Amino acid sequence: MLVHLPILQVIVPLIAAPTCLILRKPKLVWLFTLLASSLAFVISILLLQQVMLTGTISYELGGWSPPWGIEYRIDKLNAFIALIISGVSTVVLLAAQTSIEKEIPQEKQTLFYILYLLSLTGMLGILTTGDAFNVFVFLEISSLSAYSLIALGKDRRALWASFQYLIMGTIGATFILIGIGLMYQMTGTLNMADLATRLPEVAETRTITTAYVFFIVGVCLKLALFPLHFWLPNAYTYAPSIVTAFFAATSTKVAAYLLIRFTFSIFGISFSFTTLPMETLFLILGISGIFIASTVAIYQDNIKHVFAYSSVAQVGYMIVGFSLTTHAGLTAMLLHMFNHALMKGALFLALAAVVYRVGSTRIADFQGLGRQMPLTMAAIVVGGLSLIGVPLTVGFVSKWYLVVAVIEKGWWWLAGLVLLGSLLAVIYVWRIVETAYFKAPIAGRQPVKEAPMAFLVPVWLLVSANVYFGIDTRLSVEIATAAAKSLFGVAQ
Amino acid sequence: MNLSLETLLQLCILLPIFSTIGIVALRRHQNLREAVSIFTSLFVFYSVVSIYLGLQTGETISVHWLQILPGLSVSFTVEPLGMIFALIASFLWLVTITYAIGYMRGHNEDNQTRFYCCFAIAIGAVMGVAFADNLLTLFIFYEVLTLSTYPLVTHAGTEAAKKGGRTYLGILLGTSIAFFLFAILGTWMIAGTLDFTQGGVFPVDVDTTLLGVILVLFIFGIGKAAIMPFHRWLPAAMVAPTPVSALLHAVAVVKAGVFTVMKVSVLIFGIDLLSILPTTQPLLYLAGATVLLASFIAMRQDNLKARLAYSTIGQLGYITIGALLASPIGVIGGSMHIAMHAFGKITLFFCAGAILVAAHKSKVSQLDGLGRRMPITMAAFFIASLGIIGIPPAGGTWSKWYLLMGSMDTEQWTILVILLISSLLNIAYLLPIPIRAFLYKESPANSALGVKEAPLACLIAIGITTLATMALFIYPAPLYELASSILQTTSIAHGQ
Amino acid sequence: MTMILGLYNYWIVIVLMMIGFYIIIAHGHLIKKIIGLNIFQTSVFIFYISVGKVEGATAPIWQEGILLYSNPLPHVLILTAIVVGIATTALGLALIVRIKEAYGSVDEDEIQSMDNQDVANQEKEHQQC
Amino acid sequence: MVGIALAVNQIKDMFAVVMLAGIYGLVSASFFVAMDAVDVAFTEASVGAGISTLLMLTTVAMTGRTEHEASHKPLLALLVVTVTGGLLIYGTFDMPYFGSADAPVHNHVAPRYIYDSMKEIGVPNMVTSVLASYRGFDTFGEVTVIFTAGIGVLALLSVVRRPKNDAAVEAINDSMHEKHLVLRVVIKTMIPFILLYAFYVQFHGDYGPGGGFQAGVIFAAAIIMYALLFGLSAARRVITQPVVQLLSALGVLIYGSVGFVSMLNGGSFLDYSVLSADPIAGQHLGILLIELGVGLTVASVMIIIFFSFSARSEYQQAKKGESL
Repeated sequence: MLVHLPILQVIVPLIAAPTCLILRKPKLVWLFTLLASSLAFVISILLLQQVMLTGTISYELGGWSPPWGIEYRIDKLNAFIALIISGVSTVVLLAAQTSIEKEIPQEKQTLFYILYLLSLTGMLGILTTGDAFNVFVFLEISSLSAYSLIALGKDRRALWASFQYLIMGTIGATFILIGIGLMYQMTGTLNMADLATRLPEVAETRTITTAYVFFIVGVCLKLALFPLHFWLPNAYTYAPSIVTAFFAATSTKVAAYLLIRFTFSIFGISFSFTTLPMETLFLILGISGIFIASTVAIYQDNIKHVFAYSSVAQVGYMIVGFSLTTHAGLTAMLLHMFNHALMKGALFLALAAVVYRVGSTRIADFQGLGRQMPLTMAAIVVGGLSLIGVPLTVGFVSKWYLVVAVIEKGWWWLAGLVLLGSLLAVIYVWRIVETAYFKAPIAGRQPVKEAPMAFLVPVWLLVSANVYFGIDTRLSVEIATAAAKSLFGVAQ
Repeated sequence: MNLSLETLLQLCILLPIFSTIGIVALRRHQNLREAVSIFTSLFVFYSVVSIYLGLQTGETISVHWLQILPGLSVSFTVEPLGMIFALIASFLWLVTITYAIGYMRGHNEDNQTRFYCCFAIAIGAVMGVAFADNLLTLFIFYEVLTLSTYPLVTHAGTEAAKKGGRTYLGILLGTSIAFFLFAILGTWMIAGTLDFTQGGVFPVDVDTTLLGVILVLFIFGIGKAAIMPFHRWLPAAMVAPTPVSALLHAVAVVKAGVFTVMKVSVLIFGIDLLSILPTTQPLLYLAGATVLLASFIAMRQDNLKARLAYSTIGQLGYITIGALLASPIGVIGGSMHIAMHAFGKITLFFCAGAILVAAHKSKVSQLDGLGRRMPITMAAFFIASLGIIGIPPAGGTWSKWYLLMGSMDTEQWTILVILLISSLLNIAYLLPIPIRAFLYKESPANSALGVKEAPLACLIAIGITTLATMALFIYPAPLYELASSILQTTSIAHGQ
Repeated sequence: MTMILGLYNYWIVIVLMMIGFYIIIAHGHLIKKIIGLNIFQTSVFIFYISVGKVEGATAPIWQEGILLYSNPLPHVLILTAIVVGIATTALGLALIVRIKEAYGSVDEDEIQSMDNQDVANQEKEHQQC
Repeated sequence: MVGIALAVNQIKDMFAVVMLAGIYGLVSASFFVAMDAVDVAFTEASVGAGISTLLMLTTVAMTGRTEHEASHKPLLALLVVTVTGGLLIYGTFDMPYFGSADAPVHNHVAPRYIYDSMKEIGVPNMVTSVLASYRGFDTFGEVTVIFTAGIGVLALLSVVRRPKNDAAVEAINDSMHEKHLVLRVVIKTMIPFILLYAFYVQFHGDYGPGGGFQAGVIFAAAIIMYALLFGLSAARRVITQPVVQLLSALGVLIYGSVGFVSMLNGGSFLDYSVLSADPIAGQHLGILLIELGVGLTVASVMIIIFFSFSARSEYQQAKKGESL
């Protein structure tokens, strides 16, 4: 069965989804979902080990050799990200049942889990496939399920947010479709590896340039790269808390993966960065994203909004790393993708706990929680510190690598900017800490109890991951470096 | 107990941090909780002393924990400068904690458990800073220190306290991330190592302007050294309870700052390189300016603690000058002043606290004639002031003396003048207080409420520190040897 | 000239796409947005199909004696894409129905303003408490 | 077509707009025929002109007909659009000309599909063989997408408690139905034939245009017609919600299990040739099964979607009734 791991990675959650519909009983479905997700997690671990040892794995679907058939292609990069995603999804699911009980009506819970599985499937599908059009198909699976998941939020604004996301997302997807179409037209193939070999001949044509631009714009819409981020904050804020925790940690990562994959492996550095001035553009967008989004975050009254905007800012950091187009830069980006998943997962899950107890995430309602929900708040503090980039947290590691990469490039000014950016984080994180710890609880509100174990366990799992990988960076760094190296190997 | 020195070294750092568990666990029983704190402090002091003795016998003590980033690890080693800092800190912490217990109970403050926890973590962090073997380790504990002292500053939880806390955290965390970390990264990229090395780490052929910039980043980035314009946090932190101020000013925070400055200038740049950097001179003047300005402002403060705060800023300037003079004697003077000022200033704060507890006075103008009612306190205050000013019979004399020597043999006449002037200023803003207390006539209002001498716990603490100040005048030898050995000791083997 | 003959087809497609695209962004009515989306996508489909067309070839269904077929691959892709399209449409419309229920309107601006209203209300609430 | 599109842009009456959109679908379908894409045309006709129009009409009925004056920043939009369009036009300049046989598209991957599929898979309709076998996984994904949509719509629209005054709704329906007595008879007689046709399309997909998807749509169409005329509850009596949901899931599962079986038989996922001793037969079998799965899911999802919509509208009416 080991041979089939690549496909199982995707098929397991996919098949699990309809099965849930047969099981019906929410509690049962939850357990089943959890099982499927953790199975996917295990598979991703095995895959990563295999890839680290033996190098890229190729799997021919339907027994048709590529480029005629669809190929699954696992290399260090996507194995790494698949690991992140399936891992986070599993941890988040631990808390799902408790949180959903409160936030979603009984008869819709089963549907919720199905959609959750489907979006997981979609993301994993995007990651593992080696076929450009297949990417589009699975992109749509994940998006459609995402829209409906977000629309399940209690507040009516969830509907509107979801609709905006649907429009934006579909435009993005169509752009991607156009991009793929143009590539296909010029090369006659859809297989990524094959594309990579055949593109250089036609790289000079205006058509390919257009293809690249369209594809990238589409991806950036999904990535919520500033200034294409409008849909993100509301979507994250009004979605059910669990969904937010899941997406905040994963969905942007997938988009980022597509960006890397197509820029480095398929179009190749020489094209992306010499024919087109992409790096400069990305650099500007990244930096402005960091500053503007962080500044906006400071003025939000809903903590979910705060962290949503901070996510946009964090994407900025990744893009800065990306735009360096050096090995170090890419490593920093990948590392930050991993670390950011840990931070945001922990933070939003903690918020989910707050919603569970307090029923709101408005900053005003955080008064006095420091004493009433000590463990949850402590988690938020650690996550916040990680966001700021304080030593002994993963945030520090990302910052370190990013700045080192920047300085290596000789751009001292940029290094300064990146560090200044994290000062903004200090402000918006500290607003929360202050309200939680140094304000008396709201008069008239009956004292809030600490969140139930169902939350505390996964939250603290993620928090301790934040600290652990902040201290013992061997694993994450090694993989990220290897992945980056392999990408440059492909590119040259 | 016959633990190896390495173990003791690690325990200095870990024990306080783990003691928090005990403190939280015992939050219901005051006495036990305090007992834990006391025991911890005793043990830390014990181990530091035994490490000191070990160092005397010429042992090299270093511990290597784990590698955070390739080529960068958390590791510790003992060298004279750190030794000085550790000795002062652990000793004074012991005193402070006893004082604090008396004070906190006297005021029966709430959130005491949180208070003692943060106190413990803070001292652990200080030990980490003192024994850090490389900049990364130092930086980590530097930040831990900032974060753990923040709740102490905002302890009262009032609007004012929160505002103070915001300034405190904002400046310290801000500067450390924006400048200090930046400087560290720069050093890493240029020198390829962050280990403290005798004579500095930078290769000879590096462009000095670049290094100059990095030096500036360091000096500004180490906000704890309170070089203007980044000194605002210190007065802002005055909202904290007195023991905390004592901790901030004498034991932990500011000393960690100047200590870091010392370390950076001696063991990262190395005084030879330092003396030729283009930015050293301007920074020197900046420090000088800080000294003068701070003294002037101090004179115009009526609030006792605020006055002491600004005086601290001034004194820190001295130490920075000592470091930047880039001459052996300067370094000796500076590092001796770390100790001298510590004892002097902590005494002053204890006195201020005692006055607050016993007489509920916080303004200089209210102290007329208080000396008759609180003789011991005021006497101590007088001696400590002498220490800060640098007149016998207090230890401050020596450190100031070496600083003057240092500025002479580097022909920094301006600095020399500044130092002299500012000593006069010190007299001008410190001595009036005891004078008012002893010679002025007591206002009827004061005599109305029969003020008594401060509670015993406080008096003991005050007594100890005062005696220490004088002792340092009479036996400066051991301190001097440590200080002078800073430059001779060959660097300890790194990163094994 | 040959260029125009060779490319006019694509140009028409592009014009169609852009009209659809314009409808999406410029119109406030949600259903119209969805329709715009449809037009946009459909024209992309047409583009794909035209890519697959071979002059003088027949539909790719194997028959004796015929050698020149159009390229089946784009057809397959578009079959899939159409399905995706209808899926999106259905979901979008379902959302619209719910939005209408929740907001009593299907006009972008109105909804947006109501949204901001919601935020304002919340603020009021918490000032009261 | 440009005309239609522009009209859609201009007209404010939603009803008309939707109709136009439907026509647009039809026209593009004929376009597809002209370009030899018969299957696509078939699908586009049934979807673009059929289902989606129907859904839109339902929605319009539920949300009101007219559009407000677009109080928007058309200038900005225009700018964006022109930029994008300009870029695309720019992109066309290096394209191989329309219909030219020597374009890379026709010379790299496609030839194998065209010339070898007959002996590799033995299905004359190359589209089917590519769709179901060479790129079978795409189709699996496609089925999943449909399934997702079904679940999503369900999650959005499913009505919890049947409205209390169910009778009222019934009454409305019945009264409505009395009117179209003739129509009802006609349809009733037609439905079997439509269903039959659906099955034909389902299984004839290998030889002519058609296949699981189209069949599913047609099948659904029949049921929907029935529902339209005999009222939702009547239709529900014929096919109950749980059953439909089960079927939709079943479709996906069938598809998946085909893949698994081929795995167990030592092939890779969805490798039909290992399903039986003779690869060609295996391919046939596999394609047959997965087309069945596709048909099942598509049909049941379509029904689910339609039911949810109309159930919702009944629910709304009922609510109105209560509030009055």
